[in-house]
Amino acid sequence: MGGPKVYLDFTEEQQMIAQMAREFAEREIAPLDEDYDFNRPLTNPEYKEIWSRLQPAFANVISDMDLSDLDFIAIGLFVEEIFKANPSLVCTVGMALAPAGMIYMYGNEEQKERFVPPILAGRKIGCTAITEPDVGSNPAAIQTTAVREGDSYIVNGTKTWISNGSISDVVALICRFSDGDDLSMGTLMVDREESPYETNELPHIGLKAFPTSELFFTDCPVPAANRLGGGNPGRGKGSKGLSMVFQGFEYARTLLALGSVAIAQASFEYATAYAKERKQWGKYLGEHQLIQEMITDMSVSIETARFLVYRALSLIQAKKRCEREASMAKFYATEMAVEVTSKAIQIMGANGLSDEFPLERLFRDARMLTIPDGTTQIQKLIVARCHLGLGAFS
Amino acid sequence: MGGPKVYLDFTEEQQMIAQMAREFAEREIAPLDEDYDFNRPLTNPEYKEIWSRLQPAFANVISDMDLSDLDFIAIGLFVEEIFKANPSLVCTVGMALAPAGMIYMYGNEEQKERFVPPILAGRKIGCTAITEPDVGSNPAAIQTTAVREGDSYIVNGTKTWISNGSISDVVALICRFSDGDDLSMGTLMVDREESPYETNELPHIGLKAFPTSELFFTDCPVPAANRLGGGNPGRGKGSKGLSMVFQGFEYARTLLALGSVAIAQASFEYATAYAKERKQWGKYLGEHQLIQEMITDMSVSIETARFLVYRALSLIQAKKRCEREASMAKFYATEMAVEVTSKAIQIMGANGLSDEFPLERLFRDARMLTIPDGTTQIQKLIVARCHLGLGAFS
Amino acid sequence: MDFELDERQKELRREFEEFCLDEDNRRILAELADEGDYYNAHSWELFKKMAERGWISLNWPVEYGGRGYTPEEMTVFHETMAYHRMPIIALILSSLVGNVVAYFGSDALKAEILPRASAGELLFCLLYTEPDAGSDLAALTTRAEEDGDYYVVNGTKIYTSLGHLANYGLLAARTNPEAPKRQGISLFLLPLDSEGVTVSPIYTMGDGRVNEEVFTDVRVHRDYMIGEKDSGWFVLTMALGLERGSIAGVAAQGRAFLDGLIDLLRETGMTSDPVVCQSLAEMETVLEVSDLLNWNLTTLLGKGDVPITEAAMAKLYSSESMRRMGSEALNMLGFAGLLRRGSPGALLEGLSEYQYQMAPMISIGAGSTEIMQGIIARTGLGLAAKG
Amino acid sequence: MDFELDERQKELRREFEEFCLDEDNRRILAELADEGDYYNAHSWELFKKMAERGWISLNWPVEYGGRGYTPEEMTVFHETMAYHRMPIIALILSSLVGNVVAYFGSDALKAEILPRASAGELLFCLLYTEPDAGSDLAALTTRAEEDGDYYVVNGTKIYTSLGHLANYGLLAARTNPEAPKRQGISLFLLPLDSEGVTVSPIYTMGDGRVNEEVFTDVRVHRDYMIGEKDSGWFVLTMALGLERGSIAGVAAQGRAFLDGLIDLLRETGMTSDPVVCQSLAEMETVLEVSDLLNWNLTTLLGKGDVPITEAAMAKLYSSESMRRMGSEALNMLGFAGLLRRGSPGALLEGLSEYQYQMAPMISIGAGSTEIMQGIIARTGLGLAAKG
Repeated sequence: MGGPKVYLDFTEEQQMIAQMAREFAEREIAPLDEDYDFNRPLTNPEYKEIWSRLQPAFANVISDMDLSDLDFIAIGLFVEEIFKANPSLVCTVGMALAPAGMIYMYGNEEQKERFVPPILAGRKIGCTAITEPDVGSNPAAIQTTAVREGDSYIVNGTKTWISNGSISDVVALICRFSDGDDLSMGTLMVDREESPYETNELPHIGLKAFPTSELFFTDCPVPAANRLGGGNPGRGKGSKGLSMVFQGFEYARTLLALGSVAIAQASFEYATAYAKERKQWGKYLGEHQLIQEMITDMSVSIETARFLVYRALSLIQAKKRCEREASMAKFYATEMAVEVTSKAIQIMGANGLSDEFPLERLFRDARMLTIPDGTTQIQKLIVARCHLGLGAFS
Repeated sequence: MGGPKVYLDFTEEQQMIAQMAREFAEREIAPLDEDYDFNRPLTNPEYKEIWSRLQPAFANVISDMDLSDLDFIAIGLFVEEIFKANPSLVCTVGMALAPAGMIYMYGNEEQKERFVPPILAGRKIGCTAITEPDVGSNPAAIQTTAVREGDSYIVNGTKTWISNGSISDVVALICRFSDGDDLSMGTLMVDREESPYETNELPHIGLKAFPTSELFFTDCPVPAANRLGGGNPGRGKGSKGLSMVFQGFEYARTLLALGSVAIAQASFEYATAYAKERKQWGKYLGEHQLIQEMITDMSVSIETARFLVYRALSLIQAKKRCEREASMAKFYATEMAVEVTSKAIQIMGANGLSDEFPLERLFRDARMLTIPDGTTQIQKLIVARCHLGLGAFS
Repeated sequence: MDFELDERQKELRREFEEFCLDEDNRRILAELADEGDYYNAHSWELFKKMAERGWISLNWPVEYGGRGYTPEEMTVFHETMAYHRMPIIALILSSLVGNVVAYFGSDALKAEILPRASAGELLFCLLYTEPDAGSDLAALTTRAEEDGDYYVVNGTKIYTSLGHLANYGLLAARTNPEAPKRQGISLFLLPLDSEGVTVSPIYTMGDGRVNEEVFTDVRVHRDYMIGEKDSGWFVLTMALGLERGSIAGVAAQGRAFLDGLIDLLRETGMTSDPVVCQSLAEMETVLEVSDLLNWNLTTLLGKGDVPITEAAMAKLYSSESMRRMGSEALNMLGFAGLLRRGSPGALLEGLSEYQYQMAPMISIGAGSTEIMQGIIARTGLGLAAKG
Repeated sequence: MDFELDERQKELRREFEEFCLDEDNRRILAELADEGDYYNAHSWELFKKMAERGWISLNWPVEYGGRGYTPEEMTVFHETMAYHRMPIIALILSSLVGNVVAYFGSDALKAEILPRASAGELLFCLLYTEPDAGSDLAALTTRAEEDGDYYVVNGTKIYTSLGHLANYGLLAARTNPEAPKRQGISLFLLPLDSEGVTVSPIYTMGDGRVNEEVFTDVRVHRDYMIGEKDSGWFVLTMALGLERGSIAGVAAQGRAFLDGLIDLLRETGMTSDPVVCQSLAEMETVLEVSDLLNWNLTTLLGKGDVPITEAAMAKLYSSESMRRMGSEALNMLGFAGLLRRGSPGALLEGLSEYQYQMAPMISIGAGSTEIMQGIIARTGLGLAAKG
């Protein structure tokens, strides 16, 4: 009792943005299905081609949003709508652009000038590399090193489960610096052209167009000027690196939860329309009580997850920490989407399994989101820890 | 694959026993509801009165069972049927008689003669005391002591959650002996008349007629001759005490699972009959798909739990250990009964909550069985440990 | 998007909390709890005190002595009372009946009822449910036959909270057996001391008392009719709407239970068990979701919407959450969790045992889970009527 | 009560296992798995080897070259094959169609089909499901109109396993559109090289291939009719009964998956996590229950019963168990569990990723969970037809 309250009381402006996003998705994203195969990882040139098609319309929509006062609720509504149209693609675009945001927040003027425009224009595909093979998602234990040598850092290490890794042109690399007295953790922008690295694609169950890769850095030289938010070298012990990552997690988890809501909503809409059109045993599917029960459960589940997501977004909007709320939204919404897409398949029977209908893809896509940035079990431990005020991990 | 297989292929003789038990329950147990209040703990005189009413008919049924070759399957069928009629009473009777079985198996001739006939005749109410306040159900950590002084043991300690404790005349007390070199654990038969002890009743959520109590022993003298299976004093280090208790657990867990099946079955039968008789929104409840789904789920749950129970019983029958199978049956069946009785209430609506219908009682009774002899969580760890071949507790 | 109580709401909460934490009131509460029934509990002493503060008529129209509280403020009231387990069933019923009388009653009835109701001098009960009608209110068979200025009532109502204490019952009876099921029903505020009324107890899970009322040729004056003849269904629907704000109480009680449970688990060191932590995180989350649903509902009520689907969702979700919480808690607590209040070793003052039994009552009372599913399917999703 | 395999059954299991563990066969299996589709996989090489051993006709009547295996022995066969993930869909279909032909086929058809089918020279598919009929077989609209000694078939069938490889399809078509729905259906064994048959692929979850068959004026001789005209529903029901023994394969595949999962968790030290242990115990238990249901079913089949309810229960329970297992396993395994066979770091040879997708297929194929619930409600519990 007495916790923060939120209700889905979107402003007219926010609702307008949702409407624009819906139209954008219908007009620009949906037709891409005819020209591209989203059942395998996009290639670097394909991405650039698609982005060049989408970018003008996207810029147009974006220009209507007042970015001077970033409205995370509006962004949420926007993402939810476009996510429904093509989850794989939106993930790919989102992760490609993400490093621009990081540079925008933590970079210096020169870095912003060098990296942000090509990323936003889609001339360079970005990715963010945190996870390592033996470390999982715990950023404090990262082992990739950047050792200072003259004007460069020499990078060594392996990253895995890196979204967009194989098609990336530039990596926001979370690593451990060794730079005189400064042994802090932070972020280094690695441009593949000047600092070559190897990648390897990892085929997975869902979001198949969205590349997931291993990254290998072997004595890879990166200009020292590419270090983000380094401030005054040698004084960076308490650098912002780690807290940058943690706050990034909160936002990332909320976005994963939002994506799950969108996937569930898409499957719900499809299955409900199907149930209203299709007859079995002499009446419409939607007239059968069992089907009604499934649909009702689905709608309650989606709606409740959406509340958790927008509550977390409203805290982000208010510049408050939301570790607990983001973790809650993450595990609740991602598990919800697994259940809801599964029920949607059940409603459609064998048609639910066929790749001529979108549900089997949504079911596989939903499953992808329960894992990254901490599994369900880990999110629950975070929630418990926040509430108990003690370390469930210790 | 390749594990032990069982199927519910009862012999004609076993089926006959089930039929006799059903008739016995209808003719002898059901009418007791008119004369006794089973919503509060039975008193010692009430129990004796009831048992003197039941005993002749019971002896009659039992005499038709061939006890020379104890058939645990038949006993299971018998218990399942009478349990359905009055779970509290059957628990009370069962626990009152249980010490007789222990003495029968592990006692010497003199002990059998002294204790078994009065217990079976209902002149003495038995109870078995294992659990202690700070120890839970782990028999290896028992702290109640019996120190040898001349021809007696002096007993000190507290037992809790003891079934029938408050109405007991004789206790099978699991304690730690201190008898010269012999520091083993074992069982002492304590007769309340010659060795007075105090008790305290603990009111609880279900099985309300079935007493549950604390027992207090303060310098309580007990004849040394009352020690069970002591063999040659001073040589008893490897005494059978602990293994007696563990094998007892397997049987006890299976019986708790069986009781859960009976409770669930009773609630299922009642709710199904109700659904076939009662109309709502213009048709019989049982014609509504949602109600059908609940009833179907209930039947599958009960049936599957029954399989697990009789499989464990068949292993006991074959004199095999069944730690894994008993724990599996225990957690599956007790949780099943909680779910099934809850659904039964849901089918009956407000009538399910009224004490004028049996379902609210069955719901509360079902809940009692998830806890004793190890909670659901503990049973699962036992199953995992058995399967993994390693200590999940360590 | 809003996410804090505003200053006035916080101020109100402090006022309500002060009452709940008052030492004397805590003592009365503890005595009441010792009697066993939280769910339908009534304390005249606490009820009078609440009446003195004007809490019975908080959301009545101002012209009838109400304070015109907004839905948001009512939610703050219900959350606070429920969190501290104040017995407010009598208050809810008085408030509800008072509102119905204020909107639909005759002037004579208003004069007879409203001042005494808001002063806490009267108790009311709802005479809706019948043995053979259950959740299907439209199927009710209690008759009220016109006889001059009077109606003659015959029939039986069951599962009535406070029926044995109430002065008046809000009665739904069939006044036109020829009309389609929903169109022949009228509402009365029946004085329960009328000749021909027999009240007998029914005990429910958790040893709460509800009642059965049998009406044999009970004569009630037409002034006691609420609204027009045969318009009962409409008034009932409106009355059900007035109950919606109290749904928030369910989650608040759950929150109080969870807070107590966590303190207990922390004391016993069980919070280091990851299995327990997983379970606590789930409880925490379903409560949070319930809160969000309740506040969404409250906001819509505040805008003057008729949020039928949202209310059904909040009711369904909160009550299912309670069921899970009660059950999970017992699994954690072992045998001691099963002990009744008053037993040596009972945990959380017996609440763990009680919470578990309360869950099915909440799930079935005021529209069962299945009914709520039906409402969402029809109203929210446009699916055909349940068949 | 019985609870061990008898000596002959153990002997059979050894024989079947030997085949599954044969090095050459493992190699073929691995190559097949690399192609991606376990569920509808077919290997001519393994199929021929099985045929040589007489496994296609294990439970055919002896007079047609069958070995007259009992249901118990068939269950041992299916469990063993499934545990080792041998592709036996072709075998199941050949065995089923062979039995149907043996019982109901014309002499000409028996002579044409049975020797070659048991020798593993033919493949079959089932042409039941239609785009607009789904699970409701009685609603099928494919027509077969009499024309002299021939029938002329028009219509579409979908979701046909092996349809692109099969020589014959067991076709259900409407021969009497006037009769009540279930009474106007006949069965044919349609040669798929007939003129007017078009087969096209449909890909399902897990990249398995099923097919759509369109029939345009396909002429089939009356000798290819199975059973009497318009008696198709009866034959279909019998044929469904013959499939029941293979339900045991589901749990056996689950068992193989769990065994592999536990080995993996043990290697990584995760079995010391109590949350993981709880989950493993649940998986272990649902598998055990599936086994018990399967063996109960088998026993009843062995006694000559028609255990419709028991079969529905076994199907429903096994497939729901698979769903839970697949999902729980992914929660334990993290990202690596999502990787496909062939990807660096994929776990359990990609089975964790595959198992999860297979679950809905099992749950929907051969009668969905909802259909099974309906069968239990009607046949087992005497509740009215689903409405």
